[in-house]
Amino acid sequence: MSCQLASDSILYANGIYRLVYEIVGVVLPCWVAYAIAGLVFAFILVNAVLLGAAVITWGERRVLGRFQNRVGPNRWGPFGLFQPVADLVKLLTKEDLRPEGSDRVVFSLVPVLMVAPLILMTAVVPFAKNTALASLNVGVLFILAVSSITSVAIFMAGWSSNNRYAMFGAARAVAVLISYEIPVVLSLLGVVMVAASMSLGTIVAAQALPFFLVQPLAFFVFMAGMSAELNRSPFDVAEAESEIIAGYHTEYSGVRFALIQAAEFGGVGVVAAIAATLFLGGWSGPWSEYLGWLWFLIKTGIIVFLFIWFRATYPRLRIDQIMAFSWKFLLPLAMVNLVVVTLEVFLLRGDEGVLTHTDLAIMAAINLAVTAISIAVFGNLIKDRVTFRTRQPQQVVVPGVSTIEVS
Amino acid sequence: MSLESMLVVAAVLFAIGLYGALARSNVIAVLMSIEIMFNAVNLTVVAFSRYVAPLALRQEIGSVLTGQVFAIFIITVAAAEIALGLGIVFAMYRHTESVSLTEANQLRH
Amino acid sequence: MTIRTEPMTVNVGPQHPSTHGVFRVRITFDGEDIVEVEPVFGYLHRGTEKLAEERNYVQVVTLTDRLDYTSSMINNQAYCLAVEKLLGVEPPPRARYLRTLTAELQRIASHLIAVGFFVQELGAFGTPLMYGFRSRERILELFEMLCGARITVSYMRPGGVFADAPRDFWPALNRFLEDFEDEFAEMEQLLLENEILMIRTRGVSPIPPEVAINNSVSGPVLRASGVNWDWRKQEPYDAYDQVEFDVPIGSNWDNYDRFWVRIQEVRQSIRIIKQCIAQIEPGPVRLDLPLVLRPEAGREAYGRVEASKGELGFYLVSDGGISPYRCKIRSPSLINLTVIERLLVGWKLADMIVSLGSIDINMGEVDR
Amino acid sequence: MPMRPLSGEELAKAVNQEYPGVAVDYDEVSAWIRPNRIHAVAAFLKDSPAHDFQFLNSVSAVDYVEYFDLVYHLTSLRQQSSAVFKARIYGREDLRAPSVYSVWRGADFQEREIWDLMGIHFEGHPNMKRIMLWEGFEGHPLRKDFL
Amino acid sequence: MYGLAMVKGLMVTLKNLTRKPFTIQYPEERAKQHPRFRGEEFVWYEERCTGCASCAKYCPLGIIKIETSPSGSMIPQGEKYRLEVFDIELQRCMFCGLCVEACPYDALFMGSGFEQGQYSRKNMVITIDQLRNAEKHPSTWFRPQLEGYEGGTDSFRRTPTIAQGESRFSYDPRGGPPLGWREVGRESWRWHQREKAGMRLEQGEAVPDTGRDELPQSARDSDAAAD
Amino acid sequence: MPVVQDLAFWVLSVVAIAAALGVVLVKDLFRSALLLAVVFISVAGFFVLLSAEFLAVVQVLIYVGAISVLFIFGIMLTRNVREGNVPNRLQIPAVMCASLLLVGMIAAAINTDWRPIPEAAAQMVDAAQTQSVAGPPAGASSSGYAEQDTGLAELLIADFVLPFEAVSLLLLAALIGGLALARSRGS
Repeated sequence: MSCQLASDSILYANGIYRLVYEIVGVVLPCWVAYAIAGLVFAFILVNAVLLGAAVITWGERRVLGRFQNRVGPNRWGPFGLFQPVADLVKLLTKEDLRPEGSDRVVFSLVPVLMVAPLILMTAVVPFAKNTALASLNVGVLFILAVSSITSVAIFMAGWSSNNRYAMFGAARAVAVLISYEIPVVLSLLGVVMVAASMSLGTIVAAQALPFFLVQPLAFFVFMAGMSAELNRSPFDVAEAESEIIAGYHTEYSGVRFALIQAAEFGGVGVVAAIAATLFLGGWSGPWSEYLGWLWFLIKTGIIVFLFIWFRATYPRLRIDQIMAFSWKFLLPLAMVNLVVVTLEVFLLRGDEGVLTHTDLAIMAAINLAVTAISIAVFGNLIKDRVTFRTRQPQQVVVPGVSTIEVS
Repeated sequence: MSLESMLVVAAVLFAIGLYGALARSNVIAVLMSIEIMFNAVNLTVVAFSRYVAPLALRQEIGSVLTGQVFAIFIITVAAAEIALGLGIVFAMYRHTESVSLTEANQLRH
Repeated sequence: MTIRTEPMTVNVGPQHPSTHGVFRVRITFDGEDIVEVEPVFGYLHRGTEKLAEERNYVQVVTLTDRLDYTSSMINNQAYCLAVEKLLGVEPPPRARYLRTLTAELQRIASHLIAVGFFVQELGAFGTPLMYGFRSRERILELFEMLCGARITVSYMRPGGVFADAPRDFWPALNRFLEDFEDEFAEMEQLLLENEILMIRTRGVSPIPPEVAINNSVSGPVLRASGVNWDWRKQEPYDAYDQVEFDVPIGSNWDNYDRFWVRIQEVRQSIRIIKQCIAQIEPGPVRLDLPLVLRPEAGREAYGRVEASKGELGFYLVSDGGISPYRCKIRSPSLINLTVIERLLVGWKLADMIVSLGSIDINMGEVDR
Repeated sequence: MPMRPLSGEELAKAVNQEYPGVAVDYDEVSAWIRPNRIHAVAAFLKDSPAHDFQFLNSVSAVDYVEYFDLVYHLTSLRQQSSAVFKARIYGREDLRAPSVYSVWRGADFQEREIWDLMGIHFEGHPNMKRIMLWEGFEGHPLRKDFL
Repeated sequence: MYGLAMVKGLMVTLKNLTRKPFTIQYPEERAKQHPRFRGEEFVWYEERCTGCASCAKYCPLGIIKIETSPSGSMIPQGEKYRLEVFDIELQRCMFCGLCVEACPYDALFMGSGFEQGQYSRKNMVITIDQLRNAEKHPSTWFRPQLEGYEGGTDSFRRTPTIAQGESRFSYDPRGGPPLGWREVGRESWRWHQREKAGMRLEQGEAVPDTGRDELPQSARDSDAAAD
Repeated sequence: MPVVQDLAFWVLSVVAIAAALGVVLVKDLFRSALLLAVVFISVAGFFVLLSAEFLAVVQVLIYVGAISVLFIFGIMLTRNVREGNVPNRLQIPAVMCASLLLVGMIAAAINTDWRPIPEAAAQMVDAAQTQSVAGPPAGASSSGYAEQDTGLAELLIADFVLPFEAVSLLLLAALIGGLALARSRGS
């Protein structure tokens, strides 16, 4: 007895899944095969996310170390590669603390709720040709929807910890998440419009020219918005350790902390993967039939490196400035991008409704100019708002001392 | 799973929401109950759209998705309602330091 | 959305990542706005003044190392100046130059830490701090070369310094100065015009000059408030009357100016060090004083220097014995904290940390 | 331009001109004034344009067993001069002195510290609490008879 | 344009990414240690010690405990005392080196080590036996005669290592065989002359240099000339 | 797979009803807001079962991501959580009202002859609903059925353009109203 997936199933396009399903289906009933194949793929995804998180913790600490002229962790294993293992062992052996007066159930649920959306998000990302668990036709929307669950989890963490720093962190995190959702969604609309699909597989296929060239503005907005949603510098107010200790996860320790940390760094990995898929062309590249995963990994790595680089360089903005940055700078930029892309798609699209390579190149040229101009214009607009009016110098003058003053 | 079972679930949700909306004194709790009722209605609309209406509608306007369009409208209205509702709650809290409906007996403060 | 919330009181510190040691502020917040501030000290109180009454005059030098451990050379200098005033002696010129030079090196080290932590508290993840530490490390190495210790130097003695610099010191110092200018230029490039830093610090927590003076604020904080007052200029001690330098002052009185003044002072310190190297002459470095000093009974002296944090004064009273009868330490960190209420109230939580960083306190000195 | 330290004699004369009989003694560097007039003298020294001591460097207390000396180091930024005045308080128990908090805010923590460590209570200080040690600590550790 | 400084900042960090780290990996690599380093194991030469306890008196913390008894030897010079106890309570030591400064006979030196962590407080006391038996690698702190040593025995290694190749003549406390008591001290006739490091009684006896001039005569040479 | 679907349906129903009961009965207002999020998610699950994936995703995005968070924000800012969810005096009338309605609705739902479309047509509707949202999935050949159908977007801006604009206006009004309400009187 053998099982066949229906060709219109969302799982049909997934090569690995189909393979497992058909092999298991030879010996077992179809619904068991269905479950087993699903479990196999879930296993892969969970491990991809958690292992990715581990590698990113290591990589971030190493690279950050080099940015700061240090070495970074280098004791465990070659180049310190086993450092995450050591960290994990240490965290697992720690006492499991729960603050007094905390909401027991909610407090314990949070780490799971932080990790789960990430794994769900990974489900629609194609690692190579035909490897996404489900090539959902609403893939982009699905990612946005699932990632919004995180805000509830953060609120739960902040609330149940019974700690004021955690509460501050949660309020800040949620405020940031809500405000940055909008520019990110608008920037993704442009991508969806050019690719004419919300499925990530189709978007990768549509990138004859990578979209970060076609829509640099959308790429910029997406990266800025995502570093805010991930609480990465310079938008890391939610866990600004110099202000509110660790924000919403101040009270977490041991294995719960490990999970939250895994969610943070896994989040970087997942977002980098999504950005690589949406803007850098995903697995496409030379010999992508065989080396697709390599291109994908390299592109993801580039995005992760960008995140680390920003973190190494920039101080943090204040919460109200972050909000202003989102509403007064990123949102108009995203709208400009949306309008421009809409017009271009409307004008350039041929009769069969497809954008050719040349069309994309023309769009890239126009959009580059639009990006430069609009960033300059809006940058100068908010500049007046954020810079401080210089007061008339008024000082106690002591004669006979040569001084220099702030320009 | 059938249309009837779906409708029964929706009815139960609606009734729970109604009870909550009537019996709670906290404004936010009332708003939450109203959201449950909205969701129950959405469920019914989508279920009808899936099981009953599509063929007839398709002949009329060429799509099977009409029910979903209604659901989308309901979601939008619910979002607007919550934004306004919570705005009113905050305004009320600011003036009376209370979110109890029984104490909100004045149109102006 | 401005929603009035109930004020809540938060203990910031004594264990908080950015209160510069065991400093505790009890802050009442309304939302994220600060409405009330109450500093609480004493977690590091070691009774230095009492200890000084039981040590002889030279032994107290070791105590001064531990006041502001980021600028122990300058503490040594202040104390030694006070004792010399008490004794009525003058150290030999080479010792004065060596003191000036080491004090300026220490000022650079201290300001590098101050700037580094200031930016760290703005949220830069350690990078400027590490660049600061990189240069500071070189300075500490010079100190080790000079006196065998990096932090708790105990280099100076009443009547001079304990020993001349070793031969290796001078070429090493020259090389350090060469490298440091590049490294520091890099740091300036990274920070000085950074927009994020600007919008975070410009216009935040200004202290007008009259408030600063009334609150006895001193040092870079006072100068950032637009008062060009520098004890090195006003009351030159050691070799400061021999060297030329400018006093940077701020015109907006805000956090950025405090940061900027420190950056500029590092530049001026380099200038001073170079002049010292050019001017220093061979000669003795320590007066022939007995190991156990006995100043005349009834004398008193107030010796002060412009330390990296502000005016550091030692008020010594002698009763003719081998140890000071009273040793009052006027520590700049504690007194600069007087403005804390003016500095913080009305600003946000995030600004509070930065403002605290901008006055650059050191708990070893606040609590003594 | 170097600082010009005001000699004790000059200071005593100036104070006595304004408040006759308040300055009771002087030596080369400092003048002693009556402790109950500290606040008035401080306000005078700060506000009179001839002296203009806007900047209070430090407030110290010295325990001489029979009496305590309060020492005020002042600086005038505009005049580039400095001055020291002292006040002598006799006794060991229940010592009181007027606070200069309202004249120079900079005295805030220093006066609290003196109360904490030396046990001189400053009247008129809005927050006269211990600063280094905890409330309820027995005695004042910087006194000579403590331990 | 707005945002330019942020790009500049990115370039600075990128430049530093390509640099070598300035930190070193401690147990394998060690920072350069300078001869004056005030290390924690004290170096004590019993032959020079008279048991006067100047060090104990001068210690700000009073952590040196000395007990002596008359030995009956060297009566003409004024009876040498026998040291029975010479305990240094290391856990409270702050390595200020004032004991070394106080020693009039060059008998006590700072050491050069810094790795004597112990698990119990009892072990943190350096006893007289440990001091006697320890390898003697004295620090040059407050001992100028060790600093400018030129030529001499093999125990004074010429080390080009200190401060990246600058030191040509300094003795390196971390290397070479231990120093005996004859090698470290000044001549006995100068003991009471209260000439300490840097405290030259007469001008011009030795010329401290500023790095610009030729290297001056070493302390050793001036000693020889005085002889 | 009808078995799986039935199983999913029963699980979802139990979860949804239990969570909804929790929302109205639990005393801690914060927890009841969290349970409300659970209700929303299970309703999204129902949508998936009804092959309205787009709606399911929108449900999660808007209800869980925005509305629950707004509720939690509101609860946090008004700060009367522990005592918060007290019932008022209308307890008994409310129960009676709700149960009467429930009985009526269930009776209507069961007794009415809904004349559902045949099973084969229902599967085609499934496919059409899935595919007309955002085009056919990658790699799968689109069935002939969906191609004749108008997609959701076209429906919204063609047939239902008037309600669509009305809703946009409503949202704008709500936005302005919310701003006006939340703005403090002084500023």
